[in-house]
Formats: sequence, structure tokens, C-alpha cells
Amino acid sequence: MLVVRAINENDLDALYSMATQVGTGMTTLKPDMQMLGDRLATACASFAETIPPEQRDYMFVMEDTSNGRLAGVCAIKGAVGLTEPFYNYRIGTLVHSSRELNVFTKMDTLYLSNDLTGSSELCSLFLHPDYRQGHNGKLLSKSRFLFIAQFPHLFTQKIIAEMRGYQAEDGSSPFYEGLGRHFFKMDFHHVDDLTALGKKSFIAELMPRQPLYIDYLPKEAQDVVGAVHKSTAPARRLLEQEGMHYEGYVDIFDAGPVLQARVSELRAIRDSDLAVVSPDTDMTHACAPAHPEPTLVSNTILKDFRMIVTQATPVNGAIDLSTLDQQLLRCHAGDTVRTLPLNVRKNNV
Amino acid sequence: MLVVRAINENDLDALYSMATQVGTGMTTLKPDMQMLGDRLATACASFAETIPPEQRDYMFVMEDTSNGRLAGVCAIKGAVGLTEPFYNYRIGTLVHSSRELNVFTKMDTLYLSNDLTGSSELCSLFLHPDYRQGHNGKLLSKSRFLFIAQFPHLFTQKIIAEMRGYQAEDGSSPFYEGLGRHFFKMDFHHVDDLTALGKKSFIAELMPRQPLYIDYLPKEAQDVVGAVHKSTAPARRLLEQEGMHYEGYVDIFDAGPVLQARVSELRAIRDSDLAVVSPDTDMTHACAPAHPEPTLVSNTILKDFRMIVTQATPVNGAIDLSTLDQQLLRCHAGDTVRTLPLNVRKNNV
Amino acid sequence: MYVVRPVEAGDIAALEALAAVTMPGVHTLPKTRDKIEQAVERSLASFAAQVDIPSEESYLFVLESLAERKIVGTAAIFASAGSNGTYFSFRNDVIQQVSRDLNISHSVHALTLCSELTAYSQLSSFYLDASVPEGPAPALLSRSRLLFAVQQPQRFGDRFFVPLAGVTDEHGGSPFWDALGRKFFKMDFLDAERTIGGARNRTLIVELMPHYPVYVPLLPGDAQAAMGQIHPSGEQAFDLLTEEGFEADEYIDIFDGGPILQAHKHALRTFTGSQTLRVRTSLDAAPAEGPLYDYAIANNAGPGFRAVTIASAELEGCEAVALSPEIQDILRVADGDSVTCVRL
Amino acid sequence: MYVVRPVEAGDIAALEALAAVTMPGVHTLPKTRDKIEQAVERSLASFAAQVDIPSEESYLFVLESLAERKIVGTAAIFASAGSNGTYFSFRNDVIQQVSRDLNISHSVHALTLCSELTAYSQLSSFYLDASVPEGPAPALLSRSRLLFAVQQPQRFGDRFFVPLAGVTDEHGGSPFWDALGRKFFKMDFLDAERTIGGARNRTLIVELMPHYPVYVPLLPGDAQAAMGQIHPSGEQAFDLLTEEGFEADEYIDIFDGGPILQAHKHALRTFTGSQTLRVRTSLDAAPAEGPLYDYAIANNAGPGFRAVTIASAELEGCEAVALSPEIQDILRVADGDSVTCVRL
Repeated sequence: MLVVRAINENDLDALYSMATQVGTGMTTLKPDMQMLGDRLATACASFAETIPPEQRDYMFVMEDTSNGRLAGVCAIKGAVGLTEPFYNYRIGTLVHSSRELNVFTKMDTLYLSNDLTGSSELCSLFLHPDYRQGHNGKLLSKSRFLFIAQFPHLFTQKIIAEMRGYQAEDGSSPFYEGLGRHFFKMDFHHVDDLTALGKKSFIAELMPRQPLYIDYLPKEAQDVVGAVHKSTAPARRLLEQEGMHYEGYVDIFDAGPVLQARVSELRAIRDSDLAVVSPDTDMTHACAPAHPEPTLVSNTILKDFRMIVTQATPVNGAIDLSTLDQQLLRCHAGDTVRTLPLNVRKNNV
Repeated sequence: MLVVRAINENDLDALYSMATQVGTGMTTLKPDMQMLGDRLATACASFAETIPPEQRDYMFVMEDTSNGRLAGVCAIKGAVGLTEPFYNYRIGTLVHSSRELNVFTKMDTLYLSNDLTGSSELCSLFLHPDYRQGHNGKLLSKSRFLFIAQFPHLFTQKIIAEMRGYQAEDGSSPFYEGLGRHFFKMDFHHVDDLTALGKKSFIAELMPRQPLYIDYLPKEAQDVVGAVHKSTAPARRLLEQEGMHYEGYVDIFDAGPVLQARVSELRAIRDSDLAVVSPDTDMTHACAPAHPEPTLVSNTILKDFRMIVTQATPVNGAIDLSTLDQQLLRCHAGDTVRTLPLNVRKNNV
Repeated sequence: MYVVRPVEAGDIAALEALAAVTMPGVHTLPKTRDKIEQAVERSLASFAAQVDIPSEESYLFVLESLAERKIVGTAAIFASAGSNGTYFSFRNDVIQQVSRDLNISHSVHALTLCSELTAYSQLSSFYLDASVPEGPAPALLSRSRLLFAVQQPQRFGDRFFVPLAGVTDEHGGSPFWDALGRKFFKMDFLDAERTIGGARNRTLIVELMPHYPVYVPLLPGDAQAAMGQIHPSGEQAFDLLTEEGFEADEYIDIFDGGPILQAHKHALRTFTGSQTLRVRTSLDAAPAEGPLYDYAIANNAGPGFRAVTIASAELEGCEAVALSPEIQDILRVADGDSVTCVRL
Repeated sequence: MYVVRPVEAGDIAALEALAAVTMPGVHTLPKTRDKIEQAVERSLASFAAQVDIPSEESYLFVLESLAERKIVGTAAIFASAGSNGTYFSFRNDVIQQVSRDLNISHSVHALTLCSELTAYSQLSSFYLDASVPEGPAPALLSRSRLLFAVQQPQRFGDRFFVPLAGVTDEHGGSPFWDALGRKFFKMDFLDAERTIGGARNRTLIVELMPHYPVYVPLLPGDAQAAMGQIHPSGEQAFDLLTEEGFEADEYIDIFDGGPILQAHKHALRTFTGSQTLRVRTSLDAAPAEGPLYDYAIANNAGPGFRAVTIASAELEGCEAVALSPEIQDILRVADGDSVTCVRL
């Protein structure tokens, strides 16, 4: 059985062994014992609330309880950009219009910005290939929203997620080739590595500061602004279902989109409910839907947050969880849990 | 009894007489027969769908059926900025950080932008002083959201509303005095009039183009960025209840905020429902809430859109409207109407 | 023998004939009779005007072949390029980029829309008929305007510039325009030039052209190559102007990327090297001894301005210049009058 | 009698004494013994170096009173201001604003962070002890650097600039800094100058200073008033430099808004007016006839550079200069040697 839970001090070795599976493209989860150990320590301090909210890094692991293996990982950073500047391009619009000539030109423009400074960030999602099936991906990704719904006061008003940008078959980035290379004069992957290492002052030194009309870029670069890497498309869809939107912010190197949402407008905030764990009764049984939908259920304990997906459905504020489910969540009859339908309800418009 | 309805050809004289009551501050509703006549013609063509959606201007009047007087007016423009550039300042963030000096400076910055080009706009709200009581203001303002909920395909993805900016006791604008005056060298009200007259090319000619750090402005100007005129505060609250947010766009002259929303995230889109007009039965009566809430109800006819506020409450897809209500809406038993609770439900988080 | 003089009403037909042979996209001369008439009237009014501060005056000079009694060239000077608005150009900026961490150091070029040339006086409309032989006549035509400015400094700015036509392809297309202006104007280069009449000081430019610097490395190769390049028709003018002391490289044209030459008047040879001499009648038909140099000589008669070239022994350090009665006739001067002269 | 010569290791104590009396915030001299030692070592290495392209060399000259055997002034020149990064300054831009509809036309000033001075050579560290009388000595000190540059052009750029300290109040505060730099650096002016050591070419500048033009009308009145204003301590240097041909107005300092004077070497009197003369021994103690002028005379001995002033009859057009044996001793030249001289 799979449970997503707050990471703890004992997970370091398993985390390292998972990091060796990640490969390139995720700069925040590299198989480096020092780096992972530091991160784990921060995560533990975050769940223990011994560091300020903006420094926290809530890291979750998906554990296969049948064999104790870690099947996946994901995280939420309390705030980005407060120690190193967090850069994006923001896409704006400039209109050039002359009534005399009857010309009206609407141009998309890139602005170098630090607008997202201070936002909370969803990051470091990785599911081991052995577990890429069923609801596992959804459970892992959506677990973070249930956590936010349970503890909204821990997060800033805005939540973001950076999506990996489009790459050509050969691994090159058409956006970088059309823009960044002229200023950085080095390979895309080299630049990417430097930012991962936190060496970011070169961005301030070398990036063009002035707004750029996207029309100046080569066609291949224009075409991929806001486009995700093909392997990232499913992750993007999951986040969009939860209420996150692309609002015109992209990565400065590969133009991958940033998804964002006001925390108050997340589906999990709107649609999740508290329920009391209680055995089934005839009464609730009668009111239960004929075709139960899979439901995300979490406990409500910050330090040992745990979440599962189950076929049990909350009815009138109560939910009948199996003994196994209760063990996975470390809760008992009478405890309160938070529930959210795994899948998005059809829009009634 | 009051009904909000689509304006029609016969309303010109009454509209003119209302415009004489408006006073300064609303540049789009001046007592000018030519201007109002043109606008009315556009509105009628809009409801008749004889002009393209982006040119439309849906204008609604609140009529007092007891005496035939017009008590108020409001409108939705299909799209702004497609014939004359629509300018705003957008507030962004720039971070200046030096690890060597351990300095981290986060600065708000004004960018001259046309980002909102093409958005639909709520505008021209005016309620006659004689009618400023009870639910009238809410009815008038919120009628537009019900219209959007009924006909979402007529609108662009984004809807905006410009709020009048803060003014000092003497009618001056501290933001204009701190910024615009240096470049326009004329009075605030003069500049305002010029833009109302559509003479906007001077903005392109005279506005500073480069991003501006807000910190450069005098304190009094900094303090009012995004602040509304005191008479506008209630209108702002109503729009925020409906799901509109201040997202950092302000007027270039007085720094009044622009509220905006994705149409799909408006309360009216999420929470409004269709109901069939049908006489009360014991069955529905039994299920009705003990303390009925006032409800906005509209018909579903574009050309003769009408809306009222009533104490009737929809139950299980049916609503029992009084004969008078049905007359106001020009609907009958068996017709479908759209309903929305007048007041926002408490957030369940 | 060639003379440069202010245009006269009687020259209109001749100008029309000249205009018929000039190239499309090269804005040396107005094309239509109406426009030509306006230009001539404006010039006549400008020469006749009392001027304290340079403003909308535009002075048009013609080169006349006295042998053929025919107009074979034109050259003009606007008192103030921006009198009627703001004169826009692209300034060539160089941004130094240095990262010590990465050991990177290079320069990035950027074009910034600027209005610095607004108060300059502008040389323009330089055109020579193909029949004019090499020799001193082209230089006479180009420099007579500046001799006039030397005589009447209150009519002109302290700085001068000359936009030269940029390169175009065989269809009249401009690679620089295609990479920049077209994106904002949404029309072909020749249509845009026709619409705007060669002007660079109109409101519509500030409405349409980009307000933020254009990073040159982002432009396509052919547009970068066209920056600062002269249309072949402008080579002669370019050579004359650089010899005069004008400098290219700092500004280019916002439409076709052609070079804009500019200089402070103190850097121009006509200003620094011209002298005022008294006329002395020379009846001696034989050439003077020693080497001869070409000089441009102009009377100081305002609207009656005339300038010709003579071959003369070195005049530097002299107080007078010997002129034959024929030359005196052409210049409308007599023994003892002052003339302005500069070595070509 | 005063002589200007390269600094020597033996001067360190004297420099330390001088530094003790200079003003806070006025970065003429390094303050600490360590820094002074470094500066002297760097200068010695620079004079000794073989240079093809100007780079990190920094040449420090001292003014010595021979009578008192005492160092009474310093002046330095950096080969290339940005050798070690990018030299940042604010460029004074003027934006023309014209609206024909509204009949408005005016100029707006803006300060743009720029790196145009990066490849220039920089004059700095000009300091004179209060004991030095008016007369030719201050000019000798200021111009000796340029005489050295005339002799060794490969060691320097084609353009030179000099930042002069801006105005500060009695507490060492700078109104210009308070309106600009403070908002980004979040520290007092003196703290910032101390932290950065007077440098304008460090990475932290590009990290912290504003990247977009600052519209001058938005600055508080006292900050606007401070733009381009000199600290009283710099007036003498300012006068000497403008006389030399340096121009203010185009650039100001990014920290205190003080003026940055700059010029192409062809606009500097030391470059255009200096000449190379042969030394002729003069045993005649009596003054020459006719008016006397002050000249700076320098040997051409590289690391052994020496310059003094003499009063002499006009030397323009001459091929030799008469020097007394005492002067020849000081300059370490002999009859027939070449010296470089320029009228002060």
C-alpha cells in the first residue's frame, strides 16, 4: 500500500538511492549526500516548525508500506527568491498604434522580472518508474494541495510551479539558442547547471535588462514560449486541474511556463472537507453515492502528515475508513481527516 | 418595483436626464446627446448581435416600473484597447541583491503596459441618489455578472473594472502630482478630460517609457498606488466579492486599481444555477430553507435580458416566482431562469 | 563652369525633370510637381526670412552648369531637424558585459530610439546629375551649404548631420526595415517611406517605433549587415562628407539603417578652414606660379548667394583673392568686396 | 622648485602622513598603510612593465618640494578604468518630448547607468598639500600625467576621464546618494564608499544599482541640485582640467552625482600643444628678453620620469630649449637630450 507522508530523519539513504534514478532535468534532486542531507534537515525543521515559514521546505515521500521502499518524492517551498533573486520573464503586451496611418500593432514583450519573489513553490516531484501506474502520479502531485488546504496559514497568497521548457529532439532549447546564447555565450546545459549550483550573480551581470519584443526572436524561439517539455505535459495538466494557471511567466533560459494560483482559489481549498472517521452505519450507507469516486484522505497532523487515496467516500461529515487505511494515516475512529475527491468534478457551466 | 434590463431605443431621453446627474469623475457618461445616442445605438446593436463581439457595449438600465423612471445604469464592454491603446501601469518586482555585501533589496516597479488589451470591461456604473438604498446597488452591479454567467461565450477570458483612484480633499491626485505632472505639464483634470475625449496619442508621445521604481516617487504618491477614491470603496468591495482581484494594474494618471478576474473564476459562473419557473408544491416547500436568502434571478434572453432580486429561492432546480416577478422578467411558468444568491456564502475554509 | 545658388521659381521644371530620374526609396528630392513647388517656395521664404533662432527654414541650393544653362544638382539644408516635431534616430549603444565568476567579458550592441538630433541642422537632398564630371563641382555643391552656414550662423544649429540612404535590394526592400520597422508599421519599406515622405520627425514614429533598445545580436544577419551601410548612390556624398569632417557610427536611420553622419561645426573643415578675403581684380590670364589648389568662393549676399570654384595659388595667410571679371560677374562681386573661401 | 616623479618605495611614510589629512568621502588617496603600500607597489610594477595594450596598470606620481625634500602632492592615472570589470557611470540623456496635438514641447533629463567609460584611461588621486603656493606647481602636477601619456601612448586609451568628488553635507551625507544609491544599497554614503573602496567597476554595482534610466524630474530638489556639482575640495582640479580641455556634463558619478570630466586625447592641450625639444645648456643667469611663460618640461625616461616647470620665452616654433644645469640635473638630462614640454 502507498502512503504519502512527511519526510523524516530516517529517509536519507532511501532518498539518495531514489535521487540516483532522477537523471538530468531536475536540478533540485541530485544524488549528492551533502546536498540531500541539508535539504532533509531543512524539511524536518519545517514540519517541526522550528524555522520561520518563509525558510521552510516541506518535503513529502511516497512510501510503499509493503516493502518500505520510497516510490516518489515531492516538495513545497515556503517562499522563493528571498535569499537569491528569483528571475522570470513576464510576457506583457505593448500596442503600437497610429490613427493617422490606421496601423494597430499588438506585440508580446518579455520583461525580466522578480515578480514571483516570495511565492510558495511546488517542486521536486519525482515518481519512481516502477510506480508509474494507476492513481499514483495523481496521489503524489495532489498530496501537496491537500497539505496546503489543511495548513493554508503556512503559505503565502501565491503558489507557483515551474515547468520544464520545451526541448528539441537533440536536447537543445530553441528559446535559449534564440536569446540567451547571445548574452551568455555558453551551452544551455552549462547555464542550467550554474543556476542549480546557486551561482546566479551572472544572471544580473549578463542578462539584457530592457524589455524585448518577442517578434525579434527567431520563429523557433517564439514558438516555444510557455511550452513545456513533452515529458512534463501530464504534470502540467494535473496542476491545471487543481486551479493553477499559466499567467505569462516563463523561465529565462528555456521559456518553460510557470503555473500559478492564489491559494484561496485552489480546488483543494474550495472543495476539500473535513470528516470524522467513523464506522459505516445503515444511515450513511443509504446516502452514499452508488458509484463511489476515489478520494484523497489525509490526517490533520503537521509533523506527521500522511495521505492516501481510497474508495471510501465521505457522507454527511463522516467517512468509513478501513483499518488498513487508518493505519496508513495513523488515525483512529473519532479523529478528523481531510478529504478531497481525487478527480475534478465536471464544471456545471 | 425595480428591474435591471437591456437598454433599448426608447431610453435615450431618460438616459440623458440621468447623465445630467452624474457629475465629474465618470468620463464615459457625460450629458452629451450625440455621444449618448451613439452609445445607445452600439448597445442596441450589441444585444441584437449585429456587430462583432469585440465591438459590443452591453448597457443595462435599472427601471423603476412604478413610475417608468431610470434609476441607474451599468455596462460591459466586449473588449477594450482594440481601437485606441489601453494603457496601465503594471506593478512588478525587481530584486537587487549582492551576496558580497549581504544586501537584498526588493523594489516595486511601474511598467507602462497595454497588457489588458482585449479584456472585457465592467464600466459606467451609476445609481441615481434617490435609489441608493436596500439591495439596489448590489442588484445593479451584480446584474452584469449574471449576464456574463448566462452568456460566457460573448466575453474574453479576462474581465476587468477600472476603479477611480485616490484624491486628496482638494480633488488633486497625489500620484499625478508626483509623476504625471512632470511629463504632461498640465492639470490632472485636464489630462483626464483629454483621455475621455479619446485624444490619447499624447500618452504615447509624453509618457516616460522606461520602468520606474516606485521608491523614486514622493511618499504621498507611493502611498496611493492602488488606492481607490473614497466614494469608490463600496463598489470595489462588491466586485471583490464576485471574484475580482487587484492584480497590480493601476491607472497611469491617478493610480486607481484595476480589478480583474478570469471569467471562469467569477462567483456567478461557479455558483449560479438554472431553474425552471414553477408554482410551489408541498414537496419543494418542505425542502426550502427556513430563512430564505435574497436571490438574483434573470431570464435567459439576450435581446431582452432582465434581472430582479427576489426572496424566492430555487429548490431542486425549480423556483416559485410571483406573478409580479414573472412580469418583471417577462417569463412564465415552465421557462428557464438563472439564479444566484445575492450575497456571498461564507467561505467554508 | 558651375555655380551654386539658391533655387528660384524658374527652376521648378528643371527640378521635376531631375526628380524623374532619381531612385525609389532614396529620398533626395521631392517627386511630384506639387511637392517641388512647395519645396521651392519654402526655400525662397527661408532665404528671405529674418532669423534669430533656427526653426522651420529649409534652404535649397542648385548646381547650375553655366555652359549648358542647366540645373545639374541639388543640395539642401534644414535649419532645425526637429522644428516640426522630434527627429528620431537610432543611437548605437555599446553595453559592456563582464562576469568575473564566469570569466566572460564582451560587448553587446543595442540600438536606442533617441531624439538627440532634434536641434541639429540637417543636410539633405544632395543630388548630382550623371553628366557632372568628377572634379571640384561635387564638392562645391556639398560645401556651399556649409559656406552659407558659416556666413549666417544664427540661421543654423551648432551641430549638423546628414542621413544617407541605406541599402535596399533590387525590389526596393530593406533588410533592416524587414527586421524592425515592418513589425510595427506592418507595411513594405517603400510604402512606409512614401507614406511618411521621408520624414523622421512625425508623431506617428513615436506611436509606432519600438521604445526599448533593440539588441543587435537578436537581429537577423542580413539586417545586422545592413546597419550603417550606404546605398551605392550615396557613396560620393559619403566621401565628400567624411572628408569634410563628418563622422558616422554613432547614429543610424530608424527605417533603413543607413548611416547618419554628424559633427559639431568646429569639427567641419568648412568652418575651421574658411576665410574671408577681399576681392582683387585679376586681369592676368596666365596661371600663377607654383602649385594651384581648388577653392570654393562664395559671395556674402544672403538670398543672392553664389559660389563657384577657382584654381588658385595657396590663399592661406592672404588677405585678398584675385578673381577674373567673369568670376566676379558670376559671384556678383566687385573689387574690394568680401568673399568667403575654403580649399576643397 | 617642485618636481613631479613616479612614486618610490621610500615615499610610503610621507603618503601616509598626507592621507591622514584628506577628507572622508573624497577618494583621492588610499587611507591605510596597507593600501598605500599596495598602490605604490602597483605603480612601481606598472612603470616597469612592458605594455602593449593598456590594462590594470596604475601610475602614481608625486609632487616633491625640492627645497623641503617633502612630498606635497599626488596624482595618478589608471591605464584602463574597466580593466578589472566594467566602469559604471550615469550618462546624462535628454529626451525630447513633443505633442503637436497639445502643443507641448519640452526636454526630460534622464540618467542612464552606462559602461561607456570602461576602456578610457582614468585620472585620479589628485591631491595637493595646503602648503603648495598658487602658481605653476598645481598645473605641473595635474599635467605631468598627461605628458607621460603623450610619451607613452601605447600605455593608455584614446580617451581620458576624471571623476571629481561630488557635494556632501557637513555629516558626510550626499543628497544624490540619498535619493538613489541608498534605496538600493541600504546604507549611508560613507559606508558605501568605504565598502566599495571608491571603485566603480565592481560586480556588486551591476547587482545593486538601477538598470533603468532615472528620470531626473522625479528626484528630490536637493538631489537634482547636487548633480554635476563639485565638492569644494575639487575646484582647483576642476579648473585645471577644464583648462586642459576636459568637458563636464555628459557623465556623472553613480554614487554622489559628482561630475565626470572626459575628453578625447585630441581635445587635450597637453596632447595638441606639447612638443619635443632638444636640451641646450644655458649658463646665462639673466632672464631672456620679452615676456616669459610657464612651461612644464619632462624628460622621456619612462620609470625615471621627471617633470619641472620653467619660465621661458615662447618655445613654439623652436627646436631646442635652454635649461640651466640645475634643471638638467633634476630632469636627469644633458645637452642634446630630448624633452617634452607644454605651455602651462
